[in-house]
Amino acid sequence: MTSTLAAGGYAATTAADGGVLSYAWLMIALPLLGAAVLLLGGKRTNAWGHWLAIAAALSSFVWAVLSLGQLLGRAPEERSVTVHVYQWIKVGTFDIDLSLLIDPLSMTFALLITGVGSLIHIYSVGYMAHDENRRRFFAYLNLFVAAMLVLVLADNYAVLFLGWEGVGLASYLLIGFWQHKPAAAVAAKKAFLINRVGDIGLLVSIMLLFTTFGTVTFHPVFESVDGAGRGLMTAVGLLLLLGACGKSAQLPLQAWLLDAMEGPTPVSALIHAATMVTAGVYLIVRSGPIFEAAPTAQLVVTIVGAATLLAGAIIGCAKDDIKKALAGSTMSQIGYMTLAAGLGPIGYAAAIAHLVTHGFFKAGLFLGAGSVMHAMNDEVDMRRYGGLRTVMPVTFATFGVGYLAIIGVPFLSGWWTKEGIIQAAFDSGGLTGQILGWVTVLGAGLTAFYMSRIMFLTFFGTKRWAKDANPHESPAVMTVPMIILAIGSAALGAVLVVNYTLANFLAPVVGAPAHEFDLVHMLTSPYSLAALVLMIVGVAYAWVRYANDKVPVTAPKGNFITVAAREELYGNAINEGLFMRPGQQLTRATVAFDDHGVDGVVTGIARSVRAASENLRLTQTGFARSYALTMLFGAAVVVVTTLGVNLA
Amino acid sequence: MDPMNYIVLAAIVFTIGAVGVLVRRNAIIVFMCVELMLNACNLAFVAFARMHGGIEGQVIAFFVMVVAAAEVVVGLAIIMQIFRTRRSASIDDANLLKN
Amino acid sequence: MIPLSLSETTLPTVTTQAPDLDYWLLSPLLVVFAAGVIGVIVEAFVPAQRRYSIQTALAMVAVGVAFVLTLVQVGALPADSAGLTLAFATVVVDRPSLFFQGVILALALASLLLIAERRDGESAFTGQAAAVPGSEEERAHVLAGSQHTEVYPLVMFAVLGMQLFTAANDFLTMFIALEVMSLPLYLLCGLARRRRLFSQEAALKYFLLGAFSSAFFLFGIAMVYGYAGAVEFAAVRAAGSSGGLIDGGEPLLLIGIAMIGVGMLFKVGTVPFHNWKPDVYQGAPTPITALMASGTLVAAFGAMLRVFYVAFGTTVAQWRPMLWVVAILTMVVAAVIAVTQRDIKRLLAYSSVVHAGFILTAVVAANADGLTGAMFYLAAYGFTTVGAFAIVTLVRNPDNGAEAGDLTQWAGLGRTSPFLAASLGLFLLAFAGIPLTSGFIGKFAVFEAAVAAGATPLVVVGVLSSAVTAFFYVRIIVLMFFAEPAENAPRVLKPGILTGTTVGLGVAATLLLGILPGPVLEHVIPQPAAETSEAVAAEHTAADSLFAR
Amino acid sequence: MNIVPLQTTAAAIGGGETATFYILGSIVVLAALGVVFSRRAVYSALMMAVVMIGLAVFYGINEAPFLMVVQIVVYTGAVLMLFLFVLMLVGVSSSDSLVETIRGHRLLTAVIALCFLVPLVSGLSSIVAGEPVGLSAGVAAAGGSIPWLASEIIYRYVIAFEATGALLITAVLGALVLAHAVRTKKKRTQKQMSMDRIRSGHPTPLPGPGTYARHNAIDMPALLPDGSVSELSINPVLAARNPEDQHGVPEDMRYSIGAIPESGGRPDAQASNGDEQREDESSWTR
Repeated sequence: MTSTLAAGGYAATTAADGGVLSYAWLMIALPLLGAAVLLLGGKRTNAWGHWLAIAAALSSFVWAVLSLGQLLGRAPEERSVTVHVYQWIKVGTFDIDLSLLIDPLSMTFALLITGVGSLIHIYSVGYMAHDENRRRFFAYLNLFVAAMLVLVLADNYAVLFLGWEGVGLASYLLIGFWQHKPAAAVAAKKAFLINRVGDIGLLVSIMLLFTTFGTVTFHPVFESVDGAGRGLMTAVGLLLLLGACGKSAQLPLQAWLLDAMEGPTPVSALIHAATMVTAGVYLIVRSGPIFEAAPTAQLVVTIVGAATLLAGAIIGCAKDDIKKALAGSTMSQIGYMTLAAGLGPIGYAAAIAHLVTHGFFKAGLFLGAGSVMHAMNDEVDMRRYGGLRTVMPVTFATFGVGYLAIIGVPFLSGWWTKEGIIQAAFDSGGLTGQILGWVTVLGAGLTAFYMSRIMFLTFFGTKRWAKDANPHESPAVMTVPMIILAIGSAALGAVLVVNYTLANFLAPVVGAPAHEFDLVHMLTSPYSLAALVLMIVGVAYAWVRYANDKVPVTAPKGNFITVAAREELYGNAINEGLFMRPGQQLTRATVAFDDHGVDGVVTGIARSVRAASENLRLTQTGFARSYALTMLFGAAVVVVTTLGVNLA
Repeated sequence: MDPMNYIVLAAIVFTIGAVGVLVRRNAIIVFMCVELMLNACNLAFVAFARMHGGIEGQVIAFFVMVVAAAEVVVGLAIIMQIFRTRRSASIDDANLLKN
Repeated sequence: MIPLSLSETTLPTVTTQAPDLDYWLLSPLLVVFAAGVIGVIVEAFVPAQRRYSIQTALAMVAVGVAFVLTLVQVGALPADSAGLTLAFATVVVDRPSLFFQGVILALALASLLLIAERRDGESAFTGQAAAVPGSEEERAHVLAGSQHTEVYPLVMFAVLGMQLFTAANDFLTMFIALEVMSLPLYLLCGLARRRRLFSQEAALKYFLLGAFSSAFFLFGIAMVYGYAGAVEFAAVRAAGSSGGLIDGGEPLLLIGIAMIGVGMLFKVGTVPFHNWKPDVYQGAPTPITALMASGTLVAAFGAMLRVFYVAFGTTVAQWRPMLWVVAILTMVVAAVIAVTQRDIKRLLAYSSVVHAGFILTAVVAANADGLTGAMFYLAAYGFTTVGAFAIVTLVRNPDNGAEAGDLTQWAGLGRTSPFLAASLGLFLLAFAGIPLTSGFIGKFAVFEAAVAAGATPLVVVGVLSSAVTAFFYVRIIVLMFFAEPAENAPRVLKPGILTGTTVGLGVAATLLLGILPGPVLEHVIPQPAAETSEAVAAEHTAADSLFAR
Repeated sequence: MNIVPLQTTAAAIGGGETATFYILGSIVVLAALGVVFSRRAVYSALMMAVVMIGLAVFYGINEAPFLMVVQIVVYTGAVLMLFLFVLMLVGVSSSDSLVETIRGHRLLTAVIALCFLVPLVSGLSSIVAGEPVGLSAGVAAAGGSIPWLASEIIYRYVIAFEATGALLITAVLGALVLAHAVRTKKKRTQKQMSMDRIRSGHPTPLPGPGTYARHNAIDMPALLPDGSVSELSINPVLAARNPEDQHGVPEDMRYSIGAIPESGGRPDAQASNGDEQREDESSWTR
């Protein structure tokens, strides 16, 4: 595969020549400063701390907008700007600068992070109003924004890794924010550990890159990728994918994301929907040239993406906890992006576009879910909701827009970007392309079903509230961000996709779009029609199942699909035999895999390490003679190794 | 006879000393076995010095004796201290610290 | 000042003249030595009440002056020279040795602050070591406020040994330095104020096993001497490439390498020579543990790097397999055992074993990057670990004032003592190698060097092992911040100025070396030329070619 | 290395030396085994002396007369005697028993020691060094082996020599710290003691514990003729250690000296079998 990228913008990296861009590090420094003031200031800052945090996030956003303005003022091929901050590491020949790379890709992310981040900051003022540790919460949020910006603005893998670990740490602090909940502490630890597994991949790949190329800076590495062996690049690619899987909750490292919903809802919206979990997609797109030099790795990326897409959707169908259902959806949507990113240059722009719109509508959905929970005394079980549309009109409306966007109603954001991915998958050609394409189409139908399920269970049907529930609409400080996000969910897709605005903007980094923008083709292609039909089927089926009075308040034995199957038994035996039973098995298997499979492997490893540890620590007998014996054993080993290897 | 025989003898005595460290429980004897090992080293140094015609080996052996003397003082002081506390010079009895 | 040269002939040079020594270059060693000797004289002639202030002042000033002298010497080293040897090439003064000495002195100063800390007149050391624990006599001494100010001269001698250990340029001097370093530490281990049975047991075990290991070290020296006919590193290096004095004498070299390796590996504490570490670290007075965990480790690795890079620099292929085995064993076994440790000092001890394994990967690398990586790692780890042990001294059992080692007692400490818990949290993150702490850069540097040397499997094991270690570091952080305070919650002492300074030093170094390592260390760590070790070795036959700038 | 091949008048290894080596070598090895496997600690020490003297002879054969003397006078005569001294002090105890208490330890030791010894010996015995160069040339040039040795020690290895000084000071300091107990109060003279005794109102010795009781255990106090407990016979050491030890004493009469008033809290009074009551010993048994 030819590297379309190296010829493009990469060669033309220029140093920042003054102006806003030279101070791009302010984008990171401002929220970092906010976090520092809030953490070090202690209780004195309780009164105004959250406003400071919002100011920091907003000013960072403003700086990002100004930087974008200056970037757009340059010719497209000069839009890769390096901002040198300082020399970070210099140990021997190991020399790494802390530099920022301002290019269309990183700016897209920076705007998403600071924009959505600011909105969620504002929302949190209301959501966390009654929490005595609100100041600390905002400090962590600011810390997260700073770390995430380091991740996307880095101009080399080492600094990227710095941000990567930073967001991991901030995420860890935020998931465990409600320390009094043991589940939260466990979830935080789990997230941290599974992410460490991913980090191993990233770290080892960085070392391999450094040893191979003598540098870890993006441009020099990408320029010399062609000279390196394909086997090495495949190894690097797979290791990078491992890192991406950890951070983006892709199979097989997805287990932490659902548990992470123990954190406060704004955290789920910001970190576990809009920004941090997309870091894996960013990593793959950013490392495009490496993956293009390693088709095997690319294929694995698409397989992982496709598998996660389906698995996440099925998990989304099975959860009664509104946040966990949305988390399953997040997995699934990121599966879309990963799949697209694995397709190579034809998929990059589609992946990023979907990432941006997803950031908006999923953040909106989570904030809506938070608003509902806020109203329902932190109840998360959707079976105890129902009929909320009249009580919470604003939430219903904004949630509804997000819902319509994610299921892919034409001309709303989700439709534009998901169509892009479906098209890219079929365009990639060959049998693989066909399979991947149909997976994405099938995913659209599943998305429609589980999202409708959430929608109908929550806002339609009868009221199944707990006795003491007294739902009410949320205050303006919460609804305004939701409204803004809803507007984005409705309109952003068109802005980004029509005439390939975003794709053209990203072209210097990811390559130009393969063909002209053609709305008629988009509307009439058999694949998009198929997706549309499946979507309608999904919605209709969910309507029949959940928009009525028959939803039991407690989940029946097994899970709801058992009941569904039982009811279908009387109505349509063929349907049951052909679709329901295998579907049921698949759902069960997927959910079981999520609950026990990977989890089981993780806990199993943890358990066996612990068991080994308990046994090994018995070697520490306390008898000095036994220690001496081990030493003599060691001496024998050392002597035998040295003599054996050299004289044999 | 080849002078390497001295070295082989040294290796054997060294190993016997090491075994002594492992099997004896009286701390004083254990320590004495360490001295046995040091003596074995000294034999090797002296034999090598003669083989190579340099005196360095003897110099080292001399230093080793001095070091051993200092070590003996410290070691016996520690053993005595333990003995006065526990009324036992068995190193097996000193196993509060474990696992 | 004698420039580097190969050893003289073995023709005897009998002389009655005083040796011509460069006292200026020896001054850091001499200052510390003098402080030790003067300390002994103070013990003999100064009344007991005034000894504490004189001894602490003397020790700290001496270590401080030695540190400054070391810095001055780094500046005064000729830029183009690989380094200088003095006293007939038995001691080397080059950038790595000065770096290690500087780090050792700084760490010793930090540990001295802990050693000197007294609360209501009581230090970490027993008032009267000769008194039986729990006896009337001990009680009388406690009431009389007795204290062992002999601790300070002993620490001075230990520091002297550490300095000399990294600067020795032949195996004899190195052996003596090893003993000078170890003997005072054996004694100091047995002087804890509380839990004296633990402490005495630690001293006994450390002493017996230490003596056992130095016997191996000595036997190795004998074999190498047999092989090369000399014990200077330069001569051993030359013999390594020429084949030695005895035809077919290679087994001598191999056994020598292995046995010297045993001695070295014991001192740095790698599996399976690690057993002493948890027991001794737990039993020894915590300030001494801090000194051992930082200073001794730095000194031992400094010496190890010199032995394996310089003396055995021409026989890398011969010793690499053995260190591979040991490094893998260390990183796997120690990390796994550490998972179920319940005492904070034992946990830190096992953590120190794992870190020794990580640094060993840099030794295996046998290239210039390995050297600088290990140097950075040691400095970073030393300061972090001193800080961590300083915190351990502050958390006490509520009933008897002994340190609260049991980890369950540390639960919820993040709420009752946020600053203390945050500092420890930072140190643990540095141990785990999270970016922006010194631990990350150190780990990256050593692993990168190992990958460059083709030891990628070793690095994979290392990274996996560091993931396992992250598990138990995080467990402590979770315990401190996310768990309810334990029922037998410890009493957290307010850090005094001395302990506070040590903790602050640890925090500052951990952050500074993590965020701004470049400007700080660019001028401190010698930057080796980008040549491979073989190329360098071909250019210089001199002893410390690898340490060349 | 350029070892100048001097005129090799050095003695080739002759038959006499060979014979000596095998005879004396066997003795040394047997004695070394004796050190390890003698039941009695004192026998071990004596076996050690045999090994050392055997080695001293080898030093002599290997042209190291000075070391031979040092080995006998200093090592065997002083260092080893120090060992014996401490052995006598400690006395014979169960720790001398050769019965193994750690399961499998013996077997593992044997296996590992063989794994260590066999490669070592096979590696070493594969080497043929040939005739030794010998020291005679150097000795002749230096004017004697001792001047040669001396100039090496205090001239060439002056740093190591000085460092050895630090080592010896450490040793002295260590012995001082661990073994020398400073008095907390002035030693009482005999005169003071007898005056105190008269003044105490009890010039005669105190009743021994258990004198009139049914038991003569130390934790049973003496009974006065009227059957009450003699307070004077209650052992203050036991009382100080742990009042609970005095089973026979009525609760209210138990001495309780109490905990050591350390500012840090309770003392660490872990198991201690010592009876170091030098100052007080006389006062309660007078």
